[in-house]
Amino acid sequence: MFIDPKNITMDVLNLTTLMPMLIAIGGGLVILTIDLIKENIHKSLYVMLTILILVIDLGATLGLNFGPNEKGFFDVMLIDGLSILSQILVLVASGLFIPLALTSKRFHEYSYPEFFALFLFMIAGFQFMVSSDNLILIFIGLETASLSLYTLIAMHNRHNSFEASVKYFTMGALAAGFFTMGSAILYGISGSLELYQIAPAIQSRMGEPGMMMFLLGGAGLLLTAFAFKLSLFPFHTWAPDVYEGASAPLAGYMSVVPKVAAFVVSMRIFEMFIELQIEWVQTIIIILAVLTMTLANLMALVQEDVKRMLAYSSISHAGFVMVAIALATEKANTGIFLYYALFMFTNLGAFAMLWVSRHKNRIHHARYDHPYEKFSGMVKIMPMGAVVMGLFMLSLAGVPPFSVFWGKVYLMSATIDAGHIGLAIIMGLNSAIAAYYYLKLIVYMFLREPTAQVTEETTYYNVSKPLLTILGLAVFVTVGSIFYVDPLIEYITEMMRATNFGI
Amino acid sequence: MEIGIGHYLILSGILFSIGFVGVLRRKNLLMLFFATEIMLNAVNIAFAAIGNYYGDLSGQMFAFFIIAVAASEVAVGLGLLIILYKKYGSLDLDVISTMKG
Amino acid sequence: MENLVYIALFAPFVGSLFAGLFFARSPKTHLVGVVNSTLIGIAFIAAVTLALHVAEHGAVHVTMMSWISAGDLSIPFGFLVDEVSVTMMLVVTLVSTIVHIYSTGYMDHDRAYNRFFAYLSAFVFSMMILVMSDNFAGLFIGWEGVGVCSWLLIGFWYHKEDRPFEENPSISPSWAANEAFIMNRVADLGMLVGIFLIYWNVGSLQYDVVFKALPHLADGLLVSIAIALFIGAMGKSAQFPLHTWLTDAMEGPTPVSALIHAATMVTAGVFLVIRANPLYSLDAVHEVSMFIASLGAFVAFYAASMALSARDIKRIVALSTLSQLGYMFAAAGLGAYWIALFHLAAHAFFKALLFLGAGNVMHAMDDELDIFKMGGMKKVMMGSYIYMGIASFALAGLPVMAGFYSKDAIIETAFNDGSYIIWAILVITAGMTAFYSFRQVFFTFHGEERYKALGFHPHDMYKYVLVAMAPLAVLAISFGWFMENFHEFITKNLPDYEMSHTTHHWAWLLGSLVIVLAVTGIIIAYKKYAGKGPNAWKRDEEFEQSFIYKLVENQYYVPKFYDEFIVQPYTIASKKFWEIDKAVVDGFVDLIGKMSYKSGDVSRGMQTGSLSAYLNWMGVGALLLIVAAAITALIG
Amino acid sequence: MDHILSILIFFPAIAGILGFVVDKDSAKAYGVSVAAVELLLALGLWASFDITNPGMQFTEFSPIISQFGISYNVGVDGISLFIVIMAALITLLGIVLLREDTKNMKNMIVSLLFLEMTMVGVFLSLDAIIFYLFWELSLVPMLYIVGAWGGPDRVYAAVKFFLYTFAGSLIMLVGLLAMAYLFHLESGVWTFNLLDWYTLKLTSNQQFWLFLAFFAGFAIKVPMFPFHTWLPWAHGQAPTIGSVILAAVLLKMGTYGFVRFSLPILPDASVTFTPFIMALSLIMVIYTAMVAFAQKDMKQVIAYSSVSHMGIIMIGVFAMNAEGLGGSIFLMLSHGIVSGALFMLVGVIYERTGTKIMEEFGGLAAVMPVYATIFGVMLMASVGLPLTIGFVGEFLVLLGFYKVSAVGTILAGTTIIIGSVYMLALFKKSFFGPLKHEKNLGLKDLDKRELTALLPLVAIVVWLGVYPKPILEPIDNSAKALLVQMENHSQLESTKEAIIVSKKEVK
Repeated sequence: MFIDPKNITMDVLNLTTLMPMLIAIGGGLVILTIDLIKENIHKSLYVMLTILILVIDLGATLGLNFGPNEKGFFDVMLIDGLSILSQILVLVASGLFIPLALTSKRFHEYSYPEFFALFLFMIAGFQFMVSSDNLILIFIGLETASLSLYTLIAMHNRHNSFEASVKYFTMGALAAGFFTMGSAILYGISGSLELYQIAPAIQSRMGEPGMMMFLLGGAGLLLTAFAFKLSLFPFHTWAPDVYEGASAPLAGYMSVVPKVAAFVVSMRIFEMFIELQIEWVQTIIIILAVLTMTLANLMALVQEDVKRMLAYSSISHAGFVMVAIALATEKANTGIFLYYALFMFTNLGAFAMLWVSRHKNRIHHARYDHPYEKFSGMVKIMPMGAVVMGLFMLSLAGVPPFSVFWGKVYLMSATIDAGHIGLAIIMGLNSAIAAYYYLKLIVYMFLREPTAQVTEETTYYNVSKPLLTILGLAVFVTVGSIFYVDPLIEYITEMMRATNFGI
Repeated sequence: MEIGIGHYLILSGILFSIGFVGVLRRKNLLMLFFATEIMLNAVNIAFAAIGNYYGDLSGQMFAFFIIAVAASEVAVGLGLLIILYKKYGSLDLDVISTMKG
Repeated sequence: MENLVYIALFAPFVGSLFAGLFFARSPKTHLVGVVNSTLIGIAFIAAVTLALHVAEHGAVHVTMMSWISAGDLSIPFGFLVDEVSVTMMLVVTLVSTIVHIYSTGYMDHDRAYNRFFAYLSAFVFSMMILVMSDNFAGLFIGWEGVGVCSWLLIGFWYHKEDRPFEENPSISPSWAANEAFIMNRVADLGMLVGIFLIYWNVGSLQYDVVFKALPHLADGLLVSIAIALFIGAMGKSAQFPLHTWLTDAMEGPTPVSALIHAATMVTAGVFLVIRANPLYSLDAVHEVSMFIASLGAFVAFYAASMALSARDIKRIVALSTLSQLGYMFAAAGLGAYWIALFHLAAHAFFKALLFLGAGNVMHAMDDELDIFKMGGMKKVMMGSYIYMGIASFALAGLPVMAGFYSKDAIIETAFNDGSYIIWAILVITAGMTAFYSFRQVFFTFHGEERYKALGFHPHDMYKYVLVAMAPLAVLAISFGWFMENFHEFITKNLPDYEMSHTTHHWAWLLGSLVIVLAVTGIIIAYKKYAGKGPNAWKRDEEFEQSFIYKLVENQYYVPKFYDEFIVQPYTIASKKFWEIDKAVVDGFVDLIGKMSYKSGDVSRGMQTGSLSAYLNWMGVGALLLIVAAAITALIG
Repeated sequence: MDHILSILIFFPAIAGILGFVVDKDSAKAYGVSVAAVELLLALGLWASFDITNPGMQFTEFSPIISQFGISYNVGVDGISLFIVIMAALITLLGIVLLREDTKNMKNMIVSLLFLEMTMVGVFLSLDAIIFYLFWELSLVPMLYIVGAWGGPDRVYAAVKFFLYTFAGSLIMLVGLLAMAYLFHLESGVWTFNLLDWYTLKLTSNQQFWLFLAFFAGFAIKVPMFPFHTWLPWAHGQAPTIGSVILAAVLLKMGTYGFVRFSLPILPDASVTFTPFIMALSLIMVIYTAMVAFAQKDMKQVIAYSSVSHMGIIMIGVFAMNAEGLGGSIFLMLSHGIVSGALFMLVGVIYERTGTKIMEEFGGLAAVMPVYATIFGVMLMASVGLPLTIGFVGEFLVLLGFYKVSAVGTILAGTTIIIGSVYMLALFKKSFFGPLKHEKNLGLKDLDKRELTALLPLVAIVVWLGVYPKPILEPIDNSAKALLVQMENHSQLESTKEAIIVSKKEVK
């Protein structure tokens, strides 16, 4: 229970735990204030300010004390390894995302300071979400982030963006209902909203008649909510449309950051169930994971639009990683972060490449911005661009030694260690299916002749120095992964050991 | 008859189901928002009742937060709804389906 | 002596390289012919010297270097010059030398003159390896080497077009070459199996080691080895049922037929059986040996019967070769290895002579082969007439001639062995042999000059060529006179074959019987074919329609059988397999791909774009989860 | 000489990266020089290789992902040495054979150099993950080569090749990971080091499943029946250089995998699976030889013949005796040389006439005598004529296999018959008979470039046919060592019985 409200000391309150979020929120407010003082400032200022704030935020995060029981602010904050790690991921991904605003062509959402403010609020939301095992705070963090995200998507200001935003929003609202109902059931069973208290309470009441019904029901509701966030089948339906509607960098961002946050919470909640020996949860998660990766792969096969294909592929990757949640071993948890740390650069890079070639008008296709035809013969128009995109595709397909391969290997190894050989084979075969649609893009880029519409002007349309810098960074990380995977694993494992998984 | 925790929870369950069915069946975006609000409020009842049952404040706190979040959701939701209505001239869900496949 | 061994072995090889590397692309030059003939001649001289050495001091055994060694296997390039191999070397080099010289004349007008000598010398080299090797693997090198050279030489006029089987039973040189190669490969597989058996049970492939170990092996094993090796021999020596390639091989230039398909290569099978005599003379493999003898006798008769009606001058000689090979196998099978070897040598001489003579005729007739179109050519081609006559006399086994001694000995052996059926067949065949060989001679050189009507202007071969053929003629006549010396020389190495007392007693009668039959055959042939004017030979159309004639004419329908029951089914099956490969094996793979694609297409159907559908999916998913939760909770 | 293996592996790749800078017109010269240097390095490796030592030499070890037991670990023994040399040689000659007017020459050279790195890397890796890394990476340049320079269906063929092998190798990857896990269970250490794995004793059941997993990867690469159908497609569509390298080197990765992984790590399962492998291999030998006979396209004949010959190699690998194993390794080399040369030869005529259909030719021997001669030599090597390179391996394999099954050997031995059937039919159709088309009269014989590429192969075919000892001896040593290792490592009596290192007692 809470600390006695009459005797609060600053030590117990441990306000530093709030520092990162406060920095993000404060930064957002600063940006809004600047806009109040002087209007029509060029976006580059906001971009730089945001980056600055993110750097400070990152510094604050890294400066935090952490440990399995490092609590703060009325014990609702939990700064353990998991929290630090995921905040780092969130911040780094954000840092990669923001410079993509500096395109050579003007896309008007980036000229609004509100965009950056909302972005920072969203980051704060994610940070809250991952640094707590209190269901209330998780909910608030989740909603803060989501509501900001809905708005960010809509700010792209096109037909599709509104549609995407509405779809995401509506389903998100439903998911919020499921999440709260699930929390209520857990609360009803255990009398607490703190995961570390819920776990022993459940354990002690497991034998009671009818308890299982509530327990599984609650787990089911929570699973629905997070399956939505993680875009697991059949709760994934929003994802392709939202990715398509959102701007390319934001879509890439969405394929990483919200998922990392959702995975963190899933780890906290569902691994608790699994450690409580509730096998049902494990089975259901495995089934969902397998369905997700397989069906998303199959649907990605038939896409005509690269962005939509990447959307489905992101879904499939999420399904792949979801397996780790079901395993609930240290190695699997390490694998999740390894995977996303590597996937982040590659996928953001791939979406950034789409962004580079984004044109205001749809030249190639009535509906799609990035149909495959757009990339035909790209190697002749922009050879480096084609090579870079090809590398990203190979990496996504899991061809060694590019980054995602190591994540895949690590997760598959974790799966095997846990005794799920069949599952590992399914994961392997799915990678093979996935290779087809990644290859399809490579085939278009390298093995076809350019169509009449594919010219230097259309493919290089949006390119700018910052974009190239981000791309370069992404390529570097993707290709050189073999050299840093070892320390990365070491660091993640260390962080995982400093984590409280409820039991 | 004494009204106990069970009754509250059953009420909550019924309301939640009504909201859920509403989400599934309604084709109008505004009605959809109402339905999700009903679901959230159903949860509020449950939280308040359980909190009271345990003599614990956190349930009611959750309820408060849910109210707050619901309010902001409505704010965002209505904003989107207005834009959408301007663009499409309708709030029918089936109209907004340009992206598919 | 070692150097001589290498000289004998490599002189032909040097010749082949000389012609092949330096002159392959240059226009025809007699230099090649001369140099190559000289080199083969040197090999012959070396062989003679070696023979003298062997007779005096015994075998020479050299090991040049190791070839393959892996696991426990160790195969060297080792060469053994003993009585058997030196005999073969002499025969091979002598005939080769003469054929080389002959070829300088015969191939005079051929564009690919140089290439021809490259091949021909390469053949001699391979043949030398075959006979000189001191182990089975080395033998196999030569075995395959002669196969390839034979392929090259049969197909020498590769540019000729395929003609339908009815028109030309051997279709085309390239077809015949392939047939020969492939059919030999069938037998080679048997040979290989024999080698494997020997290796895994003896641990070595060296003749001396193997032969020493043979008595310790199990009977069944010995039989298997004997059968496997003999299958190899059957291919090379064209024994039934692997015989069809030999007659088709006549598509090659005639010197080739003389050298390869009469004198040397085809006798390799006989040589193998003789070489492996320690194996074949074991009691355990008696049945196999008897089978060899019986098959030999059968082939002798079978081939002779086909020769009776053949019209193609080269086919007749080829069939007679086949028939004579049957004789050799009969002798070898009956244990009279030295007699087999003796007949082999004798046959090499007179058959080469016969072929070269036939070659002269062809050369004169612009490669016309049909003896029906010849006749009365002795006037224009006296030299060739005499040579062919001598050879035919020898072939028919008339007294004094080489064939008389060797063939008679074989027939005697059959009698002595008590294998009266074999004996009878051989005797009858002897008569047939005389008939068909003189049928050919009379058709060609006697009777009406049918060629004139067809516009041929035959002339005899170059003088020097005819002179060069003389040694063969001499040997065809006189080789038999040295039978005793040969016997003495060879039985140092080969088991002697002693005729029983009874046989000795009846020998004169047996001999006379054969002579009588042969003479009868010649007389019949003369009556029928040598006449002129009113007695001139006329085609008997009616007889040519008869079943027997047709049967023989079509080689007992064996080629047809092969075509219909092996070649065509194989072709059809191959095509079917290809279709299966594309439709089923590959189709299955594509099906997986298509199904994935299809299922992707189907499942994207859930992505209708309508928000209410999405919400329903989500709702249904949630409901399913909760129902599943409820069911799980209720069950356990 | 300390880092010669690393130099061998990465030199082509570094040169490949630098190759982007090279001028378009000198790209070929650049490629030739790099490949020549690589070949010289490989030959230098041979020169300093201790042939009496059957174990790994020039090993290098440095951990990459120590958390997970992955390390950069390379070494060479008698089995891999010559395959590496062959890979370098074939790459060099392949580049030599490239026409000056090849489009996008620079891209071609760069992809070839990368391909060379992956090939060399596969054969030198002693770490399973590094092996897998090179293994998968080799698909990429090959995909590009087939897809960019191939025939009309090149994209289909390239993608099929990629996906098929990729799918198989992912299952293999599961096997590798499971193997590492089992090793971890036993020893508490994570390692992917093959030499460590060699020491692990597994139960029959574990071996059974691991074998199947490895089989999925290797068998598709070999390619074994019925997983071979990507090969005719790939060969049919690939440009000459692609086919040459594919047939000569890439296919060997599969058989090499069996030798390096399946046999020593899973001896019991290898013996258990022998009948199964043998059955498939015999089908490969006979069935694909028959399919080859039915082809109309010259290149397809050789493509299918490759499958047939790979069947013989598989038979040798699983004969479980020194003769068979050593023979099959030798056969890998000889098949590489011979099929590489044959594909080059097909490429030569295709460049001249624009067709590969045999019936379009006929009588080529008269117009292009040198070409016909070299083709004839390679044909004879392909059908296993003694004193050519093709005989040694085939003979040893069949010899070794005889110990396992006499009937099987006779069936497998039909390769010498049906092999000559399709090859001779090919030769007859294309080279013999009258010329089919007037225009073929004007065909030019081999020029200097083509001779430079082909004559070395002819020389090797003869040299190693007559005197195979220099390479057979190290191979034999290593093959024996491998069998000894298998024997010591096996747990079942039946396995020990099946393995014959040396039959000491002669009956």
